[in-house]
Amino acid sequence: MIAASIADSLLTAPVIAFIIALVATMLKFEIRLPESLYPVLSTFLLLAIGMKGGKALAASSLSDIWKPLLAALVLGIATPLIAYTLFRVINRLDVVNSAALAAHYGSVSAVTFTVVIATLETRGIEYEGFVAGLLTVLEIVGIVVALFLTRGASSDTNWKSALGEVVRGRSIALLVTGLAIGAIVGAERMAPTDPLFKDLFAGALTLFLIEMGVIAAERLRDIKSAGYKLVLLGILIPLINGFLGALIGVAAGMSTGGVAVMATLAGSASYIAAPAAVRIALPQASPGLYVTASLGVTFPFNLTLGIPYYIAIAQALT
Amino acid sequence: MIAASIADSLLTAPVIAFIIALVATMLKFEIRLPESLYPVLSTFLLLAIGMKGGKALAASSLSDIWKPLLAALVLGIATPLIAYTLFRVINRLDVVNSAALAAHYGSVSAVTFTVVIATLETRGIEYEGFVAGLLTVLEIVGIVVALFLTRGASSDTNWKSALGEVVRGRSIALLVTGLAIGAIVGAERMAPTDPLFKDLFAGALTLFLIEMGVIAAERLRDIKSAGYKLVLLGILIPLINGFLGALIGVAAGMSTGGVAVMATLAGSASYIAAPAAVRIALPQASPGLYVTASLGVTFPFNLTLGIPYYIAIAQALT
Amino acid sequence: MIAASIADSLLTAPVIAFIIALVATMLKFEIRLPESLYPVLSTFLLLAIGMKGGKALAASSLSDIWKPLLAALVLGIATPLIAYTLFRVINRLDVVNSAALAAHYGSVSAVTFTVVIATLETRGIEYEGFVAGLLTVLEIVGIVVALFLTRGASSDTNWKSALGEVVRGRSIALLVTGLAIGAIVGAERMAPTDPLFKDLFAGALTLFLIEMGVIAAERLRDIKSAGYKLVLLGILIPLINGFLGALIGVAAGMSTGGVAVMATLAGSASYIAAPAAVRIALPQASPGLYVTASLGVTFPFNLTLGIPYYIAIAQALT
Amino acid sequence: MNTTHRQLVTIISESVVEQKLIDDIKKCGAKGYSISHVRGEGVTGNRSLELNGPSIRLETVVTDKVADAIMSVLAEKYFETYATVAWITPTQVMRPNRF
Amino acid sequence: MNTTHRQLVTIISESVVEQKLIDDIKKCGAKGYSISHVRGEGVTGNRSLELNGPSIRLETVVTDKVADAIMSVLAEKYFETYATVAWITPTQVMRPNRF
Amino acid sequence: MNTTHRQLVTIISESVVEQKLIDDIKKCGAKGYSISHVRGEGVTGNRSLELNGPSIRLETVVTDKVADAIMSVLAEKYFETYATVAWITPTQVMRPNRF
Ligand SMILES: Nc1ncnc2c1ncn2[C@@H]1O[C@H](COP(=O)(O)O)[C@@H](O)[C@H]1O
Ligand SMILES: Nc1ncnc2c1ncn2[C@@H]1O[C@H](COP(=O)(O)O)[C@@H](O)[C@H]1O
Ligand SMILES: Nc1ncnc2c1ncn2[C@@H]1O[C@H](COP(=O)(O)O)[C@@H](O)[C@H]1O
Ligand code: NA
Ligand code: NA
Ligand code: NA
Repeated sequence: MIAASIADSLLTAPVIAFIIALVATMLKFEIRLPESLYPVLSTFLLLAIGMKGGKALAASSLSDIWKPLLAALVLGIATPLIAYTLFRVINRLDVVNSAALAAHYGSVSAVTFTVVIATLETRGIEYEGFVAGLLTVLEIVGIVVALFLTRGASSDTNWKSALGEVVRGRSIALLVTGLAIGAIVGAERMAPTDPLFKDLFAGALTLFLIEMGVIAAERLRDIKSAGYKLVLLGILIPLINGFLGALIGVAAGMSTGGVAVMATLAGSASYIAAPAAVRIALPQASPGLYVTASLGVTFPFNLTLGIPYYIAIAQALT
Repeated sequence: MIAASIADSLLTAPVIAFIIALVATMLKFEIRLPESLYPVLSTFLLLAIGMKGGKALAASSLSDIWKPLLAALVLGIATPLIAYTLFRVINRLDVVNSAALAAHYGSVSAVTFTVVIATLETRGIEYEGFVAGLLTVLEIVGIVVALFLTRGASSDTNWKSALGEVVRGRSIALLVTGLAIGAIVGAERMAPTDPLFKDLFAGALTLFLIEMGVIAAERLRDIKSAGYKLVLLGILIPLINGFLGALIGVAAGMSTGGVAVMATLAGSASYIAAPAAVRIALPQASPGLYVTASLGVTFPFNLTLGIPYYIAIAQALT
Repeated sequence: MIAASIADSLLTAPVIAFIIALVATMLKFEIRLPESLYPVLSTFLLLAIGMKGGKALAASSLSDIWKPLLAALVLGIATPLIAYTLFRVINRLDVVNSAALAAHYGSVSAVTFTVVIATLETRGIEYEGFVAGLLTVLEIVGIVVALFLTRGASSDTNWKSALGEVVRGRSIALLVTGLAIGAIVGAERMAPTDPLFKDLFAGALTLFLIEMGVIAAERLRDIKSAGYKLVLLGILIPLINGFLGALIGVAAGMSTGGVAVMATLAGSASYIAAPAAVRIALPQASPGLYVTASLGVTFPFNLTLGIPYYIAIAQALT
Repeated sequence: MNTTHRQLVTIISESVVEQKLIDDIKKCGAKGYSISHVRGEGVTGNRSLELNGPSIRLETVVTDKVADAIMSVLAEKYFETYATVAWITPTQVMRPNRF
Repeated sequence: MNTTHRQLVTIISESVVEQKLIDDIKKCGAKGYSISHVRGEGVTGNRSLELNGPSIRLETVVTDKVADAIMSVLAEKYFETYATVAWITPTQVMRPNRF
Repeated sequence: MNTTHRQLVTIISESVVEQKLIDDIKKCGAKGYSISHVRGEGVTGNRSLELNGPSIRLETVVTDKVADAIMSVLAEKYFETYATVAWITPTQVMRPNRF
């Protein structure tokens, strides 16, 4: 049954597109998308996720939301601490590099979130529509907590500009803009824009994952120099944090789909917001470690095996 | 009832997107769309408007069109003269700057046109499909008339290249290309392209207005240095020219929606074609005045309050 | 009846868009699409063609495919040899320039292929869905055969990098990626991506042909210096190769639409993959000849008169 | 290696003047040029025409005499009117007749 | 033609530091700058932040003193930490007070 | 401030030769390079391969000896065959071993 679930999750257009692009790039085929497409697609996906979440938020009451919101805050504190401890103890990394990695595992990957949403919809599993709001919260909190671990190591000015970078940065800003538009305009009056923001979503995600496959393939080449322990933790931490995410999702009374989303958020690692913030706040940390771990190991793992695993726990626990 | 009409016009996805983007940018959130998206969206919108108009033109006879066409010509002469006079008399600007501003108020904003069309469709108010043709005429005539006011001030070579800039420039060229494709191919054979040019229209406009909100916010900052009289005229001229547009639309025998469109065209100010032409023809005029007025004052005014006002007059007069 | 068929083929949005853009550009109107759009549209079209072909391939058996595949291989060898001979004998070009041109006529134009597909669908003529696979084969074989004719003239290193350029280059890579995604995911699970890759296809092709019209117009200006014999052969070779393609398609037992596609593939000339490969492998060949012939003569000819001709032969022969 | 002295003139200006500027440097005797785009800040901070695209950056390798002529044209027609900045750098080239 | 000596400082660095770098060169006294984008390779081959866009290429025409100050800041805050390369070229300008 | 003399070699060529050109300058001893895109006009006006993208603009800061070697390779393999233009500008750098 788990095998069937894995097959079900793998055999969607976005995931297959990712795998094929990854393999093709390793075989030296030139399938990089045009330079201008990457930022356009990521903008589109973030706005569209936000709008969808905004429409759902408008239809929710505070009593629906406060428990999941609290759960997200708890995860935002717990997951970077777990990651930090494991990198310190198992991988014996220094404070700064461990904190840098913790910022990535404490934050989230919006693309992984998007794929789990698409997978749930394909498989007809219901979830709380407002989870895009939780994505926004988690994206920030995890980074802040991790950077907090290194107060001594990074100068004050860097701190401030790094936090500004995250909070006002493009990915949060676009998600929040989408949330606001969706919530204010409402589902009914948004309908004329559905052919763009709703109907094209799965196709845009497929295109985007072709590019992600190319990028991940380039990162895979750096894995050797990063060491097997980094690879190990790049898989172990999602398993642990994802499980924790599922437990806390259940505790917050969420549906099966909602629990799967919480697990995915907890288990995913940021590779856009976190690297930018960490590069500013902790310039002495090695990008060779944190980008390889989050983008070269955890992202492909989540897309292929992680998501079916998160859905499977969610189904077992609810 | 006017309040309800305003709410009805404001609560559409494009207008809310504009307002949210404007506010977010003033709060220093980074929601600028990727650089490459702005020209793509504006190309798309111009072609799509043109195609729509072309299909309608193909279905119209000369007897339907000649009166509105004449009306557009009259407006193209009257509106820049009114603007010129007001800037000279009330704002006490010199000839060159007044003419530069008059070129903007004599020409039109294709985006404002697009929003009024989208609003009419949302509210189920009918309009003449061929109005995109009038847009094309008005975009040129107003600029030509205004530049004519300064024959002495600008050298001959500048004149010619400025006019060439307008007539052969991208925005007219794309509108006319769209008109021609729509008119020749016809609605029925255009159908396979509807999912792109028709169904995605509202969504693309929403995206575009996010970017316009960012741009307008940047212009708003310059308002202080421009002086309160410029702001006043940036609102007064649309009110006056819009009213005139509605009257002339009624005189031309147009429908309620058609009259609203004529009012909007007359009341809107160009911020793409006119600045480029004026920068070439009247380099001594101050962009700080004309761009701030058209983009920082009139554009946001029209999008939020102007359009409901134009529709309201149209409904009162027809 | 042929006249009606021509009108039927011409009066589609993509073809009219091409013609209008070509004429407008000659009249010095600025309708060039934004720079970033060209690579995005070509990427989209190649992936979408590939996915469509992949879905069809997944539903075909080897016994359906082997004869058309063999037919494509035969055409890949015959068409460049015919082109080479004609350029040598009629146009009296040297070995290197003749081989350079032969590479273009031996290879194919994916856009011409796309237009014939769109035309067949508009006119309700059935064709084998897996023809996108043949496109991929033909795109490579013809170039290889033509370059083979000049083994002596070009150094070994150039050879290798030119072939690598073709096989691993973007257009083959994207087609194959699309084929693989379509074949593995299958039509049913691809459905969520249909609004992007299927429904937007005709519109995207129309946009793309606006840009192609601009590019072709720029090439048309070079025709005078290229000489009337080049123009003659740029029309004669498609007529001959297209007829051969139809015959071989019939021999391979293909349907009316399939035969029309084979004729179009044989009659079309590459203007992306071939020029890049030839520029590397045969730098001494004159781009002024091969780009003018394929893009300035054969491409417009095929789009307007060639495709109705290919369909007419296919209907006569099946 | 046999190289000859030439001047590299780099000009940053508003995108609306592109065609005008190309015509003017050709009239001064420039045989070629390359254009790209930049964004930036300067003394005037004149970003008024950003809507028509970011600034252009034109570079042209020319003889001393042509460089002088170009700077004179800039001083006469561009510096006051459009947000324009320019500088000259000494360079060495092969095939001097191409510049 | 009346021109004055200035220095053109060209800096290639990671896109994440753009704002920081602009602030720093202004503090050194630069009155203007132009930015474009490049991709490339260097000694470190540090492409880690490509996801945040390609490298920036900043050029600023300044006095000798300001050029010195900028190089010092680069040495102190950028060369070790970010994938950064810089060079100085002597140039001539008109309107020297603008640089 | 302690700077060392180096040469900045700027090359404009057709986009199809990008990889080839990179390989060649590395063989000459260049330790790094930066690439951007330009459009322009020249003597040949050879725009034939625009379809494959606009021209590339490659710049590399190198020693005098490497600059010489690069110009020789250009003269031998590029100037005749591809629409190529190049110039050399004297520059000052810090960390001379990086160039
Ligand atoms: N010192 C400088 N160095 C490099 N570029 C400059 C400099 N000053 C101005 N620029 C560029 O020239 C444009 C116009 O400058 P300005 O006319 O001074 O506002 C700016 O937006 C910059 O791109
Ligand atoms: N010698 C060079 N000439 C020109 N650009 C260089 C050079 N070395 C490095 N770069 C550029 O600076 C960036 C960072 O270099 P590095 O820190 O050496 O990896 C590279 O990606 C190149 O874009
Ligand atoms: N004098 C020049 N200054 C700057 N760039 C040039 C010059 N001449 C040619 N170029 C550039 O080099 C390309 C090829 O030049 P050409 O081979 O002379 O046609 C042109 O498209 C320009 O981008
Ligand atoms: Na996480
Ligand atoms: Na107006
Ligand atoms: Na062919």
